[in-house]
Amino acid sequence: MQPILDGLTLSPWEPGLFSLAIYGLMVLGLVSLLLFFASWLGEKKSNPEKLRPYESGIIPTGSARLRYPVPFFLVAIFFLIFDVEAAYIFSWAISYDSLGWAGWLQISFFIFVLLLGLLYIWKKGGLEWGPTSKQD
Amino acid sequence: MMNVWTLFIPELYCLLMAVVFFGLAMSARPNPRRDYFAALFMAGVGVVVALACVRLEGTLFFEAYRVDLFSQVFKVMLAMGFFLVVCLCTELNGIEERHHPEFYLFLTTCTLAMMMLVSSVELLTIYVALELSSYSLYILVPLRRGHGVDVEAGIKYLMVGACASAVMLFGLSYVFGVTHTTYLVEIIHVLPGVIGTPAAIVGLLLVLCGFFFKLAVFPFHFWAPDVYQGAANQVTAYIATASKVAAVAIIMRVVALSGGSSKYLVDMLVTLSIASMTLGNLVAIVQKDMKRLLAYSSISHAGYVLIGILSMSATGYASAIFYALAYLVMNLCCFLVVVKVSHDGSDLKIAQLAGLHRRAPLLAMALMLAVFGLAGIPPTIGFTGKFLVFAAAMEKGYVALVIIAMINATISLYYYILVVKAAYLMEPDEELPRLPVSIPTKVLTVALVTAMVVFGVAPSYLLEVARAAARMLM
Amino acid sequence: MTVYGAVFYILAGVILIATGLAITRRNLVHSIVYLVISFFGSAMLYYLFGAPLLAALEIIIYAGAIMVLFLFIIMMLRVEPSALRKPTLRQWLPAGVLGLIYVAVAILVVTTDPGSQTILETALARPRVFGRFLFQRYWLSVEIVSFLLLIALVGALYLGKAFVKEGGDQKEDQS
Amino acid sequence: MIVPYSHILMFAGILFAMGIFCAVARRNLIMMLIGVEIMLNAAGLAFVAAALRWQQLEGQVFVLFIFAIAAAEVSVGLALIVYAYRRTGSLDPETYNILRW
Repeated sequence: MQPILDGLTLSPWEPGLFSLAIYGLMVLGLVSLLLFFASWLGEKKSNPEKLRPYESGIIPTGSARLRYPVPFFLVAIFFLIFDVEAAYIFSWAISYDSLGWAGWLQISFFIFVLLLGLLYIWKKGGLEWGPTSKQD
Repeated sequence: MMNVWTLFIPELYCLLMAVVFFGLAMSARPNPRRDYFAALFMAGVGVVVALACVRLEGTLFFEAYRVDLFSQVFKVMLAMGFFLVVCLCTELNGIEERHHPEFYLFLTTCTLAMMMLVSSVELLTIYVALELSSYSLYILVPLRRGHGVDVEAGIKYLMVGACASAVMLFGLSYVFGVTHTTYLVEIIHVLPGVIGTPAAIVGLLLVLCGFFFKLAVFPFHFWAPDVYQGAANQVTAYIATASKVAAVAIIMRVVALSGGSSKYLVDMLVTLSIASMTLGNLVAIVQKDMKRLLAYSSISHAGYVLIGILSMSATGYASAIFYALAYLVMNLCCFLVVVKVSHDGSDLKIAQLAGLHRRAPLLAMALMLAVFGLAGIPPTIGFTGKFLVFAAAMEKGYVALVIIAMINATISLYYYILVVKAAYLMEPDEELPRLPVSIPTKVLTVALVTAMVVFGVAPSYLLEVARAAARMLM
Repeated sequence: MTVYGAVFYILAGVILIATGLAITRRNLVHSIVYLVISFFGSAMLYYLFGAPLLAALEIIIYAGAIMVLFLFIIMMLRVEPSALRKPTLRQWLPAGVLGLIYVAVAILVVTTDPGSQTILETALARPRVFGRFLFQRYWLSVEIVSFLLLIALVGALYLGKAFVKEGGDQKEDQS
Repeated sequence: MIVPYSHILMFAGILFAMGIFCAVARRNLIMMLIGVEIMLNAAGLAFVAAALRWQQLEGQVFVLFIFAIAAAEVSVGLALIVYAYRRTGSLDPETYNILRW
């Protein structure tokens, strides 16, 4: 039915055992480290008095966790979205030579839409934070 | 190469519209009049473009995208739905003025996505197009000017929608795992061989869940009342009409995959259809808010459409297409009245309709006809639609189902009559001024009413088109 | 059982345990940490199943960006563990029953399907091949996704700005 | 040779059920969103396994799109949750009952 694309299937190559093992060890190490930290932080016997932050003997008012300013939260969201866009651009970039001009046009449109988005948040003040932005 | 892009013209036109609205959204100064007229003009041209492309046929993008009569008919319906919803936006008071371009932008992207949805014949494209349309709607709902209700509705919509789409995705992974292809054309060939295996059935049902969410069929219906009430009136009109039409189209495509050979699937669809009809109708009776009532009525109508689809015959599909069109026209007519009566953009209680026949006789008449159409009373298009759907089911021998559906239609008559009673027989507590109805609104109302009656009495032309479109599925 | 099989079972166990812990923790921060473990494990499974590019992207996007965003929001909203009510039996039960029914159906589905007994052979999708396949076959979907992300961007900005306006958090928004 | 396809499906199924459980039982908006992420991840694993079973790339391409959908969902969802939290001061879905079911 659909045109057959030559060679566009999985290659008969086994996952490299050595690199997999190294990678696995690293991840397992990280996992156990995180597990250890999580249990270490979570199961400690504690009472409110012990958990209270030390502020030179003065009883703290309010929570120690300060609320982040809003623009930072927006920037985190923008980062996530552009991160995903980068993943697509990366997929194109590793095979750009075999995709030719058609691929170039496709990714150009993709990047154009991405730039539109960037322009929009710029124009609407999504990138401005701090007290300096007094205009309009 | 040139004719490849001609096939894509309606979508390209929508894309152009989206870019224009994006440009308008960038401009510093809000200007609702300019936005409205730009939207009206471009949406009107969009209908013309979609009509002009109705005879095109061909495939695009490695066969992932098929342009045929089926898809083009639905594209015309979507373009019409979009245009009519834009017509209702003369007083877009439910949304802040500086967000009007964004409102139109989201409507346009949603229409674009649904146009792609009805044309896609490949699972990945279907899924991505469905998500684009869903996300446009998720953001449209909380765009309403501060009520507090809109955020809640937006959250419920997003949460239920995200769960439904995840369930659907898992079903897709089963379907792909069983059939090793994502092209519907090939799945049709492979699936009958494996339809007996539980994995294929479970996969197909899970996939349908995602679409049932869009159509608000029984287990995924509970977002509908809240979203209908919480969203701005025009957004609700769009969700209730255009998005339902697209959902019907895609459910037909997926159900047609099974080739009518699976007993389980039919049983399941029958159950869901009965559950939706009954639940929607029974709960609608106690509603006080007009939009909530329409929401429950849409749940029951989803049940009726399913009857046509589960017949899995050319007649059944044709009747479902006809029913979708009828539903689009009738519901838009109802929402026209809702939007015009509550012109400050607030929710409309049924009691607020009192005295409508003196405040705005034309609107009252339109409301009565639309509501009778929804109930399925003869001279309207709604009766013809129900008749065709039931006839298709009888042909296949689902007598019990048709009887239950008829009982349901009778129950529904009760609450539809309540609406008409409010508009015609009840008097408001204090005297309310006449509603100003502008000339374009009058023209629009008359056009909708004429369409409802004329196509109700003489449906043969539309039915021919629907039959021809349905043949494309088989 | 080959060494790859052993790797799979170990990873599956780690992922299931980590996810199970994540969904039962009352402290959201702990949940996120366990989920990061789960996603790291999933990335290794992707690698094992011959998708190295996806493995890398899973870590970059899921563990690196999505989970960090969750953490960010949890800290920003100051969701204290005590603020979360312990779910009552009434809430657990339906979900538990639902999950059990689902698992039963899934096991039934899997065990009765003769095709699913196929032993998977190792293979690899080279990133180059993957990219070529993506952009030759599915470029329409890629463009649709670009629009989806644009919509998400515009929507998030709208909601974020509305947030600022509602709270009057730090600066006055123009209106 | 790795393992039978059915084992991977079973594993993905259990993971998916955990996601459903998290989305339904935890009465917290953020946990509901996390539950959906777990469900999407399970679907992704099932797709890659299916791709390996048939030696076809479509399954892997699907996963890349799942990433994008997940990102869009998280950004819109979290922005909405933050917005709602500012209005109501609560993450418990039970408090969102102005609109009655």
